[in-house]
Amino acid sequence: MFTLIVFSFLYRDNRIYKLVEHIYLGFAIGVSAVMARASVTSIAWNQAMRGAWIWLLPIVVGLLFCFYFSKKHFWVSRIPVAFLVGGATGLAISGVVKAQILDQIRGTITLPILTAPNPVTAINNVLIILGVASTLLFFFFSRERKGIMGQAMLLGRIFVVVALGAAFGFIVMARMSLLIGRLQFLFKAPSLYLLPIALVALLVWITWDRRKARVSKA
Amino acid sequence: MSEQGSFLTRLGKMDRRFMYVVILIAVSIPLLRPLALPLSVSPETRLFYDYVQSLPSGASVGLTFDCQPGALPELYPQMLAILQHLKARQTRMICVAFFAEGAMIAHNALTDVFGPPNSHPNYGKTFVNLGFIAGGETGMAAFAKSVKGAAPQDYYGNPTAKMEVLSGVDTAKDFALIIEFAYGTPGIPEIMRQMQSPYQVKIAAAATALIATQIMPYLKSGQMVGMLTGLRGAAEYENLIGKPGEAVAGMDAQSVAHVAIILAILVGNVGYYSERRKQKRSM
Amino acid sequence: MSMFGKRTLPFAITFVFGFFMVIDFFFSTPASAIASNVNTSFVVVANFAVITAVGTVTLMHIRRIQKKQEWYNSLALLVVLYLTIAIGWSSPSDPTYLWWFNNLFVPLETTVFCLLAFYISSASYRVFRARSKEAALLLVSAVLVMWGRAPISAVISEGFAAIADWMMAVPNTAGMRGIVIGIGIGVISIGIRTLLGIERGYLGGKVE
Amino acid sequence: MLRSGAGSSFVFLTIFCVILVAVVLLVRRGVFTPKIRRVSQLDAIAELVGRATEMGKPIHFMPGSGGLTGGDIAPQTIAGLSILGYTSELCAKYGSKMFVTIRVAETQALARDIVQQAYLAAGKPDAFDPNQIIYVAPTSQSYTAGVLGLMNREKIAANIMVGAIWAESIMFAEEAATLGAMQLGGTAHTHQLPFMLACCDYSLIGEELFAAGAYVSKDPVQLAAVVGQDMCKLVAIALIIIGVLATIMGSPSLLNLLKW
Repeated sequence: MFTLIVFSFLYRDNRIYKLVEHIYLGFAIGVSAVMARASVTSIAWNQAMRGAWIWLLPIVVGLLFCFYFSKKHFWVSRIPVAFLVGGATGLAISGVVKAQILDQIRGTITLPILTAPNPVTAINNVLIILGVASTLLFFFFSRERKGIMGQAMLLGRIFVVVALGAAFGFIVMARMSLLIGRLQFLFKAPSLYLLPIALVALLVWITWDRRKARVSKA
Repeated sequence: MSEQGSFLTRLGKMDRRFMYVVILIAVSIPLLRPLALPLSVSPETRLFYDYVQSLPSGASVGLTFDCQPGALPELYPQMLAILQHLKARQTRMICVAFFAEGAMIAHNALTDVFGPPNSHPNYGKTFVNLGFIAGGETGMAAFAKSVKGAAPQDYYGNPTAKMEVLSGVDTAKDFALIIEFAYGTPGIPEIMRQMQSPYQVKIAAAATALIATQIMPYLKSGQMVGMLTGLRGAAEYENLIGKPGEAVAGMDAQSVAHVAIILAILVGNVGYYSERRKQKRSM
Repeated sequence: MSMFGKRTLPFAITFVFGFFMVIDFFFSTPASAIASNVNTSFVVVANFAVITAVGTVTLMHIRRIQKKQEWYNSLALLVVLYLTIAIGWSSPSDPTYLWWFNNLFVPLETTVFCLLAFYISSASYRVFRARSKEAALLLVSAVLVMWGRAPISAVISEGFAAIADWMMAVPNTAGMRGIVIGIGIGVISIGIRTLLGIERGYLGGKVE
Repeated sequence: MLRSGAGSSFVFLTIFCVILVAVVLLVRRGVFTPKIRRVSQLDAIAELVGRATEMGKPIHFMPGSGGLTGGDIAPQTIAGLSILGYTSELCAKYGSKMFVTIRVAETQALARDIVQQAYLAAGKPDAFDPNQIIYVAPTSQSYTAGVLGLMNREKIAANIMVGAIWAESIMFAEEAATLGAMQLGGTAHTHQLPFMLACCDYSLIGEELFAAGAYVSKDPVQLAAVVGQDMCKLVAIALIIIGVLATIMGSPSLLNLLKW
């Protein structure tokens, strides 16, 4: 039933959708609060209760978020934020080197060219290497896009566009599966019996809406 | 001539809502009346299947349920197919989630394959649901470093320290394979950084089609042993393990939807060009 | 004190923990045992942010109810919010909560997500016009992959799937890999800017 | 003790750090001034804000739907937030309405801080309203549902979404397009980039997002880091070229180094 109400948003924003939306938001926030509580208890609280008092420390730091609501001492809430930013940044810059840079480079240079099993693979591999290098050039900020550099950047741009186009096509597939899953659910009893009723209701509403629009225009 | 022109131009300016109706109908028809189109198996799926097939019984397989309910139309059929396959292969299944909702999704999937997990005789012996570990990538790092430390209790509140299924499983190194149900972040890049590269554990991805493009390079570079792609991957896997299910049924609808969108793009372009031509002529 | 507390202290915290995580990532030191706990602490601290979420949402909707601006919507939101918390408070594997979650929350999530299918179809229709050479390129590669990946194309020729696979294996791998390496370098750059305090935008802008 | 398999990353991280810090120091000493090409997408922010102000309609800003934990998320969020600072300063200057929607709670405090500081910097601290920063909902879908509703009711004229963005991208882009809003999108999530490129008027692709904060700040020290970023890319390209040549000649030494 909610499915159909949400679908009705596609036609136009409406009151029932608004209500469902609010209920939904309430839900989602509630669920996250429940999860957060469970996680804090199982990780920190239980251990602290077992005598590992040090675990009270993150709890205290976390509680500093309460200062968000204080006009005067708002800055205190920067402390947990700074803690999170520091940790995440540290992890990010150290993890990213291998997985996102070195391994990708390694994957590129191990592509066989002279030792490729057939010429087609060799050409493909040369293309990939060219593509990676020119895409990197495309992201240069300290050079204008002119001259030979500009040509290379253009090639990079082409690779970027084609790659993203292909990705787009690929993603359409994913999105359609979602709709398919939902419809498979709708076509099963008991939702199937609700469908005609809902469709009629929707049609009535649309007709009414159109008429109202026409009247107001006139 | 002018009439045709205006028709074509109108095609280019069609209300988007009309598009919605077309898509809805296009997808519905094959669902109600399957066309039974043939389906080939893509190499990534084949790699995935072969790797699981080669696991000895009793091998520890980690399953990370990193998704939200929104991904279920694609991932749930994959989960069922993979769990059934692992069950048949008699491996250990260690389920964990780095998405809050993943723990419950794991619970649901295990329930569909084994019946209510917590009362199942083999629970804690051959499979376990460790529940949700918060913190995204940091959570992954903690889990990789110490499995039982990051999850002192399982999803149902049982202590994990002495569980049979976890005996000998201390760090990410001790897994024969980790299957990541990938949907967003934390997902494949994070698991690569926190588990694969520091601990050299084998990773297989069961991903939404969307994620698949992003993680293709990891498969090419050999960091991943296989990949299932979206609903299609699920359908192929269902065929490989000989249990065609909902995913296979959905593939026809997929075909029709793709065709509908391609047609829409063509129509849009025809409309656009006829409008442009008209503008040129009037100039 | 005020300057120190407001500016320097948060920055120092960022730097110390950032540096600590980098060192721990590369070296196993006596501090590594602590590192894993610090790691877990991030999780705990992040969870507390829920306080600001629930707090601001509650305040906002109480205000709306007071102003009688569509008070029923706001009331519904707050009731559902606190009911969910109340039911799930004892344990998230509580059966009532599970029912609540599976039968109300999950369907809503999937439904909103599948709106995507509609949006994507209208987007393809709207934006995929061959306005320029670049747009044409984007369009052609998208259509080739879409067609090749639809199982129906195999009925006509296996070749389409091969084209789609080639598109994914060669230009897509190349372009994406370039983008991924670029992002990696970008992450390092912004990360170092953050740790060294060059990029201070995240701590409340430039002025004090 | 160095962890196994981490050697190469440590060496290269050190190299990258040294390059970045060196460039920054040189600029700070005044040895040279960094020059950056124009990034038209970022210049467009002023246009977006101006147009919205003329129309008297609000601007929607989304600093991504990511938080501050997790590897490549936090940097994107930080990048998004630095653009938020710039945008809200413009908004304060022109007196345009703007609202920021938040998905992950821990960014809320930051976003509020930044917007408030921006209004202060523009000399209009009284125009700041904490209710401009709206926490919507925690999951991607509920957030989307909430923001779609908000966009519709507020009749936005501009939509800026920069940061870690998932499936929201296309829905927001489509809805905003229907409302006739101009859009700037930017993310480092490769799977969302196609939509950004196709559906938004302006898009920041991958790395451009991380350079954006420095670009809009016009601060030479920050720009220096962007120049350093380019040099790191040169190192990467050099590695690829040398590596390919070495592989052709059958020498695995570079490969082994990368594996170390």
